Formats: sequence, structure tokens, C-alpha cells
Amino acid sequence: MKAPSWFAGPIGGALVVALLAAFVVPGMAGDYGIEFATTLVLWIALVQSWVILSGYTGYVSLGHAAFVGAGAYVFILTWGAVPFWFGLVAAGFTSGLLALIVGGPCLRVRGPYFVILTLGVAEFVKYAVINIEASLGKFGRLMIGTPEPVDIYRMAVGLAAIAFVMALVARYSRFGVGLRAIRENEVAAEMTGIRVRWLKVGAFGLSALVPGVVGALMICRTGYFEPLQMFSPQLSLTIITMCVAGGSDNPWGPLIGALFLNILSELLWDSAPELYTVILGVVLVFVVLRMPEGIYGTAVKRLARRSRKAVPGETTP
Amino acid sequence: MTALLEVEAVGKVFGGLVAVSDVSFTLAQGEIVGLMGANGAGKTTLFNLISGAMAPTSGRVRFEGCAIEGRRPDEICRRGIGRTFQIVKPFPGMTVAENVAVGVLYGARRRTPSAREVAAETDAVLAEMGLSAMRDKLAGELTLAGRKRLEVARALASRPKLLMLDEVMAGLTPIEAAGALDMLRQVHETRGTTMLVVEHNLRAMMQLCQRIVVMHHGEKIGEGPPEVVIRDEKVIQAYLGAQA
Amino acid sequence: MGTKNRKITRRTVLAGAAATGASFAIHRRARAVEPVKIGFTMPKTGYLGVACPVAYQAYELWRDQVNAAGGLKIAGSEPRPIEFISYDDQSEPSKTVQIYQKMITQDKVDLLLSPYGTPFHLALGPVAERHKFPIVGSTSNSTLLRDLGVKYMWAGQQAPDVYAPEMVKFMQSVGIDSASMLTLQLPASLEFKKFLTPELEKAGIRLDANDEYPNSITDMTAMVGSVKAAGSKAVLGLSYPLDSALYVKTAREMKIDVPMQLLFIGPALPFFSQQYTGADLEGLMTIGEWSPSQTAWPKAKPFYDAYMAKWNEKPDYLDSVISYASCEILEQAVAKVGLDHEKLREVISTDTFDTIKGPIKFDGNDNVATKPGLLQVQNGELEIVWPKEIATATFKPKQGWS
Amino acid sequence: MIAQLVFVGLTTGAIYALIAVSLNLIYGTMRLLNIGHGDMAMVGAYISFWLFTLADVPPYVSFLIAPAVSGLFGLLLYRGMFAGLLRRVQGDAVEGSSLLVFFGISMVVQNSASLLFSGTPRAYRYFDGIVEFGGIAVTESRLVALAVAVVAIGAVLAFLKFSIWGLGVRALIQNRAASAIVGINVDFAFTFASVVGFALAGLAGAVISMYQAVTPFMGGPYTTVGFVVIILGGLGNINGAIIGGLVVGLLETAGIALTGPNFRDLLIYGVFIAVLMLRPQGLFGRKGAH
Repeated sequence: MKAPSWFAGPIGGALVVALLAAFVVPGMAGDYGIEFATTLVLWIALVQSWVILSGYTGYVSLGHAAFVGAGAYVFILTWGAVPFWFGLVAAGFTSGLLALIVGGPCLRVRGPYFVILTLGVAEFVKYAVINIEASLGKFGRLMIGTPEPVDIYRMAVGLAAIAFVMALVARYSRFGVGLRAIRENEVAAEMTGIRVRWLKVGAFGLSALVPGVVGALMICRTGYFEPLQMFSPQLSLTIITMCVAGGSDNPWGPLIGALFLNILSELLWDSAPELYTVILGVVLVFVVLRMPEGIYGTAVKRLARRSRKAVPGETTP
Repeated sequence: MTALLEVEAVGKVFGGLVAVSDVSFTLAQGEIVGLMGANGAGKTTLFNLISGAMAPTSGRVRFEGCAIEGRRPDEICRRGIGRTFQIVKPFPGMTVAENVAVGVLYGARRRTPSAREVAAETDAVLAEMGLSAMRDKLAGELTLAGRKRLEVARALASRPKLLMLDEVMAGLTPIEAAGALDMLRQVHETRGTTMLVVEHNLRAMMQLCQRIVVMHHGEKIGEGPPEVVIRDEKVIQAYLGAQA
Repeated sequence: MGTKNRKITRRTVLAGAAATGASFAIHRRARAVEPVKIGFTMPKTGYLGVACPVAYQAYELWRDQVNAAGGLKIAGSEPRPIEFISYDDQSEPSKTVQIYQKMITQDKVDLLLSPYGTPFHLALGPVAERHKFPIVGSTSNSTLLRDLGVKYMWAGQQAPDVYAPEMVKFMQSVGIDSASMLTLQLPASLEFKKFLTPELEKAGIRLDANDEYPNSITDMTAMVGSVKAAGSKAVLGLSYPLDSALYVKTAREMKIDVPMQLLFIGPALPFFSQQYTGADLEGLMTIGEWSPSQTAWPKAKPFYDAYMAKWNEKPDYLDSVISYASCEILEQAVAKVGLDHEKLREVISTDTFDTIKGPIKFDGNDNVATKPGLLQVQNGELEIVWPKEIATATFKPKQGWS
Repeated sequence: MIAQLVFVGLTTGAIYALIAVSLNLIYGTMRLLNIGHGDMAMVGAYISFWLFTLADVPPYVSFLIAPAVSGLFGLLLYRGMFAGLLRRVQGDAVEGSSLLVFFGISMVVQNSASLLFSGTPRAYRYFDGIVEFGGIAVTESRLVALAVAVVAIGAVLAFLKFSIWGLGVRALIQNRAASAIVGINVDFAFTFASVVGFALAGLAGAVISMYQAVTPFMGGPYTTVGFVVIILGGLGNINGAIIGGLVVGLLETAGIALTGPNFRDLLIYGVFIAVLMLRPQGLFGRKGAH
């Protein structure tokens, strides 16, 4: 299916927002604002990439950290040896390749088995890298001459825009219809002519491209690579949290989830530095209990209900 | 008439259990054939063997002259075999229109359709199945009759040359069942689709099918025009005996 | 069968509550004069949450002491009380970078103290440089800080390339000719191993068992077994607190009878003496060059007493001491040149400071006045056994377990 | 040395099995992805530590108090949150939602502990004599841990096997929809799973506190091991969880002895991945159980 014409709207919108974010925000926000915005935008890129596999197909991956870490690792290995942009691209493609390799066997397993298997694979990759680094006599690697924060921020904005468009196109294209059919009923999907395996592995590979680049940008920010931090399972968990909080059937939910969680934690952190993690936990629990379909899903439903009430006689929203 | 589907001495064994044994029959282009038999006779297993959900232990299945047994279900679908499930499997979280669009997008065709073509074809199938009014409802919210209809619609959307229907009338009220019957006849009339139908409703089978294959304990025990088959002594004994 | 340390904890709770109350009181009274805002982050949550109290407790002690004495003396103006602006960096260096930017640009802090741990110092180097904001490092001990080439940050502790030769010199001085090394796969341990291995070789000390283990380790039976089989004269555990405790547990079970048993970080921490006492603790060694009983440093014992009084547990001889010393350096620099960042950088880079661990002077990023040393538990107290110049006791081989 | 390694592996494995069995009750019955399970163990460990240091209560008494507290916590969580959640959310969405809920709960519990007690590790000494038999020398606390784990797991097994309610819980683990149809009281089974699941986690924590320093963040690794073990053994399979726990325990001791301690995680996760590749439903899971 060719991209329908209305794609032009959201894609154009994403571009405008990205350009504004890239060139207006730095002028308004101070150094700290840029750091916060970079963090936010990198999270947006991550959740958009995650949703392509896990949101659309229902194969919930707890292993996204492996791709962030692998990208960061490749980036630091090639640091100084290849041009900067080449390193970024290499980071993305290495993660994508890693996903294609592990995706085939992993995606044979469904449901909870897949969730924990991806966690296991990510931990395996992490400790493999730790062992490789140790055997090379490395104890954390330093990068000197990383880009200025403002430039990292702009790259992150670009990346998030790419990730958003990828998630959007993946959602509303033939590919995305197939992925969602797999989520709804894999057997029926296969019987309806969907090459289930190709689609799943393809989605896995696609969803790993962006995190690889995110990993590279993350180590650019601190100028330091250490496997234990870059492969942290906490990162995978946080991605899922944002996506579930926002709703994960389309790119908007995760976008809202990432905004919600980042801004909330920023506000809490600033006003209640001691208690903020506790409050954040309570809010998360509340969100799930009150909005099981995520903030976006629930909001859409409420709006639909309201408009239905407003226009009596109309049967469907 | 050329044979569209040829089932040759197909057998399936699960562990030690023989589910289907040495079944052969053919379907001609444009024919509607019924598959009858008591519960456990092996009808659904035979469906699974043809549609690729399972590989047969022995025998061949040819579609348009090509051996398809043991191939992946998605490939078989794209070759032109569509099916429904006895226990319905719609995509519950997608709308009715989206369910049908999956068939349009991934079913048998030579090139990827454009968005406009998908929309047009989806609308056409929805109209054909009488589902237009429910197009934006979630499939999971439909009644059983609606979901069964939707399954047929989704299968039809994939432009099958052969449509395999697994008890699309079971569990429906008599009025709903009559509606379904009319709908299938309509489809056959306008599209000329070949059909293989499993149904327990004897009257419906008599009205719909040109020929009936009867199975019992995994074996084929009879075949012929409906009015002949139901008078067959062996069939009555096996079928009614098991029913009673 | 069981022994316990009840007194410590019950009093800790009470003392903690009292201290909080006291500091509130000071805050209110001091409102008359605009306080000096000093910012820092601590990894209160995340994987370093376990380790950081030893550092921020030292900071808080310093603040309370300075405030109780009338405030921070500033060249050219009245003393002003100290107000801390501190945040949780969640054990993430990128968060540290972000928060320090916030503290500099939004909270407009006057001064900064350092965060906890080497990676955090490394991540912060460029920030200090960009804002020309001096930060006296504390709990950082890597050669990488030097490689970073920043002018506004100084390492608190000795880098391993200085430390390793000293350790080997000590081993030679007590006649140790063979060693087994157990290394945790975390940056600080791995870096130490990298510099220690060639030194051992140069000194002709045989390296027997030489294992690395991940931070997820829960059982050391196999590893300690290989140490026992090797029969070395020293066990060099390049370990962190929790795996140090695991080593002791396993070495006890397997009766490791080795004269020198060194654990990188652990024996100096309070929980260690809750878990192990008496003969188990006796004779264990760790790195560090500080002791309250070193009379050459008149401030040492008072610091120890004050820390005990406030927190009801011993300071960590490495991290608490250097954290407090970094505050002292800042305090003395401010007393001399005021709050101007450029002047502060100048004076910190050139002056010699009088701290609880003796004089500290920086050359480049490194502290060149302090000689790295080793500590040993003797009669339940940590004593300096190396280097000779500041030793408070002589090395005694470890004598079995309880 | 081999005897020592195997015995120690069994003691480690027994605790893993205890945690996995309790996690399996929660995950197997309700499909709640309890990533806060290890934090419940942490709560149990703190209870044990504080009771001992402040009130002289010996740990074997805490073995009763800690599970009572954490079991009550489980009951409150189920009644207050999960009963409603499970009514409203179905299918795969349960896992996603419960993951988020437990992520929140875990944050609250961990950080409350951190605020109340600070991150400083705490420890006490009890059962710390060394027992020697047949070439094996172990700290008493390991033996106690082994004994407690065996008794607790045995009690759960006996309950599931011999009582009529246990039969219901087992049926529920096998097939939830079918169980409700045959009249099994799903609400009771869920309550049981919540209370016993949480209580056993608390018990495990109380046991662990005897030989491992207590910190607010100690739970994470146990959660991970718990999940690996129940998936390895087959989701919902209690016996599988026991065997899986012992396998991981032995991998940690004997496996390390054969390969090297730096291979610990590669070994555990490698075996885990390999098993799932060969048997996608786990070692003892039924095909199609998921």
C-alpha cells in the first residue's frame, strides 16, 4: 500500500515540530534546558522504535537495552577511526543486524516466554561485552572531542523525528496492518496470507536501528563508555513503562507516555527531590488502574464518547 | 471442468492416533462441495492439512496442479485458498474494515494495491457481506453471527479461488443461518468461487452443495450428490449412529 | 551462637533524627545572612545507592560544622552560612551532567562539590571546563581523568598507576613472593588490575590464581577453592563491598590460611563490622592511607569523633575522608580568595592544603602530596601499615578465622 | 571440593527455587508480571534485620513474622488493585499493565526503604558457626536456608497436591478459562496465589538476610533469577521451577568451577537461551500452554 496522502500531514507536522525544536528551543532554553530536552527527545526516539515491534505485534521486548548498548559499543570502537556520521550510521546498523540475527530464533517463542527470553538475550550480550572489554584490558573508555551539547541535541531531535516517522509509516502501511494482525491472532494472520516470520523479524530489525544511534548519542553526552551502564535492564523497563502509560497501538501513545513521564519526573524531581521516585511510583500505579488503555487510548475513547453524546443519533464515532 | 484441488491419499497421524487416513477427492473449478461427518471424523484436520496449518504424514495435495502439502499457510493463502475457522479467529482489536483490509492487502494478488484500491475493495467486500454499517466497530465487539460473517469477508477479501468454510452457520439462530446461506449462494453466483464447506446443518448442505464427501473416523466413506449420499446406508449408520 | 551490634543501629536512628532537627534550627537562624549555595549530586538510588552515604554524610558533617562555627569564611566579606543544594543522580552519569548544568545555570550555586564515583567525575569534567567552574574531585581514582585534560577538576584519590607500585613495594617489604588475584569486572577494579599485573611481574611476585568475576556473583566457592589450591602468600581481592563480604564468608568456610588478604573496598565500611567481627575481621587489609590514630594529622581524630557523634558509625577511611578533605580544600581556597571561580581555580591548582589526611597539593589533576597506602585491621581498628612514613602499626600476618 | 561445590550449589539453588515457586504462583495463575518480587524479599530481609538489631528477635522467629507481613501486603495489593485490574484487563494486556503497576510498586517500596534506612548495607550475625561433614564445610546459615526452603516448598507442594483448593489452583494455572467454567473459585485461587506468593518472597528475604548484607536495592537480581528460572522450568510448572532453581544454582557453583567465574552470566543466560531454542515451552512446560 502506498502511503496515503494524509500521511503528508503528520510527516510534515513532525518535520515542522522537529525544525522548531532544533532551532528555536536552544535559543530559549539554557544549558540545563538543552540537557533536559536531549534526554526527553532521546526517550521519544527509543519509545517510537520499541513500539514498531512490541506495540504493533504484541511481542513485548524487555531487551531493548541490548540494542542501545550494542550501538554505543560499536560507536566507541569506531570512534576516531571513522567519520562521526559514519560511526552513528554504523551504530544503528549494527544494532539492526544484531536484531535480525537474534530475532529469528527468539520470535519463535511467544508471550511471557518472549518477554523473559529477550531479557536473557540482553543480559547475555551485556556480559559478553563486559568480558570482551575485560579481556582487552579496558576499564571504561573515554571519548575526547565529542560534539557540543547543542549539536547532540539537534541530532537527537533529528533521530526522534526519524523514529516517529518510521513508527507512523509502519503503523499505517501494509506492513503495519500485517504486524497488528499478528498481534491480534497469529494463526489467522498466517492463514490470511501474511508472511508472519518475515514481518516479525523485519519489525525486530527495524525497531533496533534507532536505539543503536541513541546509544551512540548517549555516550557522546558523557564522553564515557562502560558496559554495565549502557546495557542496563532498567532502560528496557522504562521504555515499556512509557509505552504502556501512553498506550502502544500507535506512535502517539508512546509519544505522550514519554512526554508525560519525563515532564512529570522533572517536575517532581525539582519540587520533591527526596520523595520524587516514590511519588512517581504512585502515579504510575494510578495511571494503570484508572487508564488501562494508556493515557492516549483512554483520552481518545473519552473524546469519542463525548462527541457521540453531543451528536445524538450518530451510531459510530 | 478442470480439477482445482486434488487431495490424493492424504493421511495424518498424531502420535499414535490416526486423525485422517488415506482420503482422496477432487474439487472442480466453481464447484461447491460439502464435507460431512460426525465430530472427530477428521474434517477440521483435513482443512488444516489443505490450508497448511499442518503438514500431512502421507499423501499429496495439489492446487491448480502444484503440490502444496507441507507449505506454509501464508503461501497457500496467496496461491488462492482462503479459509474460516470453526472457532472464530477475527482480529479482535482491529475494526471490521481493518480485518477485511488485511485480506485485501495480503491475499492472493500480483502486485501491492494502492491505498485507494484497498479502500475500494474493502468497501466492496463489506457491502457484499452486509457489514458496511459496522465497518468502524471493533471486531471483538461483534455478535457471533457478525464475527462469522466477518471471517468469511476476510477470507473473501484475499480473493480466494477456493474458499474453505468451517461451520460458518454453527451456533447461529435459524434466521441468521438462513441469511448466511443466502449470502454464500450470492457469493457463488457473483464470484463463482469454488467452496469446500463443513457444516452440520443437513438442510443447508443439501441446498448449498453440488456434491458431498462423508468422513468417518478419519476415512472417506462416501461421496456423491447430496440426495444420493444421504440415502447411503453406510453414511446413515455412521453419521446418525454417532449422532445418536 | 549469635553476636550482634545492636547499640550502633538503635542509636543511629535517634542521632539521625536529632541531627536533622539541629540542621533545620541552624537554617532558620542563619536566614539573616544570604547563605552560600553549594551544589552536588549523589546516587541515592540506582546501583551506587549502597555506596554513597559514606560520601554525603561527610559533606553534611562538614556543612554542619562550618555553620556551627559561624559560617563559611569568605575573603573580603562576612562569613556566610552554607546551604546545600543536592539532588539524586540515580547512578546515571548523564543525569549528573544534566543536574550540574542546572545547578550552575538555574540554581545559580556559588560553589560545587563533586559527585560520587569515577564515571561521574569523568562525565563532569567537560561541564566544569565549559562553565569554568572549579570542582574539587573526591571519590575518583582513574588515570582517565588525566587523559581528559581538564583544568577545572582535580582527582581526590590516587590513580592506580601510582597506587599499584606502592602495593607491590609493601608486599616485597614483608617478603611475599606469590599472590592470587580476584578481580571484579567493574572499571575501577579492572584498571587497578591492569596496573598491578606488570608491577607484580617486575617484582618477581608469582601470580597464581587470577580470576575475574562479574558484579552479579553470588557464590565464590569455586574461586576461593582455586585460591586455596594455589597456596599463594597473598590474596588480592580487587573487590567492591558486597563481594568483599562474600569473599570473607567463603574464605571462612574454606579456611583460607594466607598471611596477606586484601580487599579493595569493604573492610573499612560500617556494615562489614556488623557482619564480621573478632578473628574474622582481624588481619584483613584494604587500601587507604588514613587513620584517626595518626597523630601527625591533628585534624584526623577530631574528624573521626565528630563523624561518629553525628552518624553513629565509623567514617569510611577512603571515601568519607577524601570527601571531607575536598570540602576542606574548597573551604580554605574560599577563605583565601573568595567566590571568584577563576581565582579559586588558580589557588586550588597551586596551593598546599592542610586537611584531615595531611597536606594535599595538586600537580595537574593529581594529588601529589599524599602517598597511597594500605590499611590493616588490628585489634578491631584499621591501622596504616604502609607507607612507612605515616604507618600507625606494623603488618601482622592474618591468623585464621573464628 | 566437588562435594563442597555441589552442596553449596544446592543451597543457592534451593533459595532460587523458593523465589521461583512463589513467583510462579503469581505469574502462573494471574499472569501478573511481578517485577517487584525481589523487593518483597528485600522487605522480608529488612524486617528480619531490624527485629534482630532493635528487639533481639532471632531470625527463626522472623521466618514467621516476615512472611506474615509480606503475605498481608500481597492480600492488600490483590484486593486493592489486582482484583479490579484483572476484571478490567484481559489477555496479553494483563502483562503490560501489571508490569507497569509493579514497576510503580517496586519504585515505591525500594525508595521508601532507601529514604527510611538509607542505602547503607546492613548486616547481622546469626547462625554463623561452621559445620563440617563428609568433606563439606559450610556456614550454619546456609544449612538453615536449605532447610527452610525445603520445608516451605514442600508445604506448598503438599497443599497443591493433596488439598481440594490446591487442585483448583493447579487447574487454574493450566487453563484459566476452563477452570472458571468447571466452577473453580477463581477469586479464591488468586487470593491464595497473592498471599502465599508474597509471603514466600518475604520468607526468602528473611533467610537471605542471615548471610547477605541487606540493602534497599538487593531485590533486583533475585527478580531476574526468579523469572529466568520459571521460564526455564516452564511457566506455571511448580516442579519445573524447583528443578530450574537447582539447575541455576549448580550452574553458578559447579559451572563456574569448570569454566571460570567471569562466565557466570554467559553460562546462566546461555543455557537459558539454548533451552528455549530447543524447547520453546521451557524444560517442563506443556506445548501450547502459553
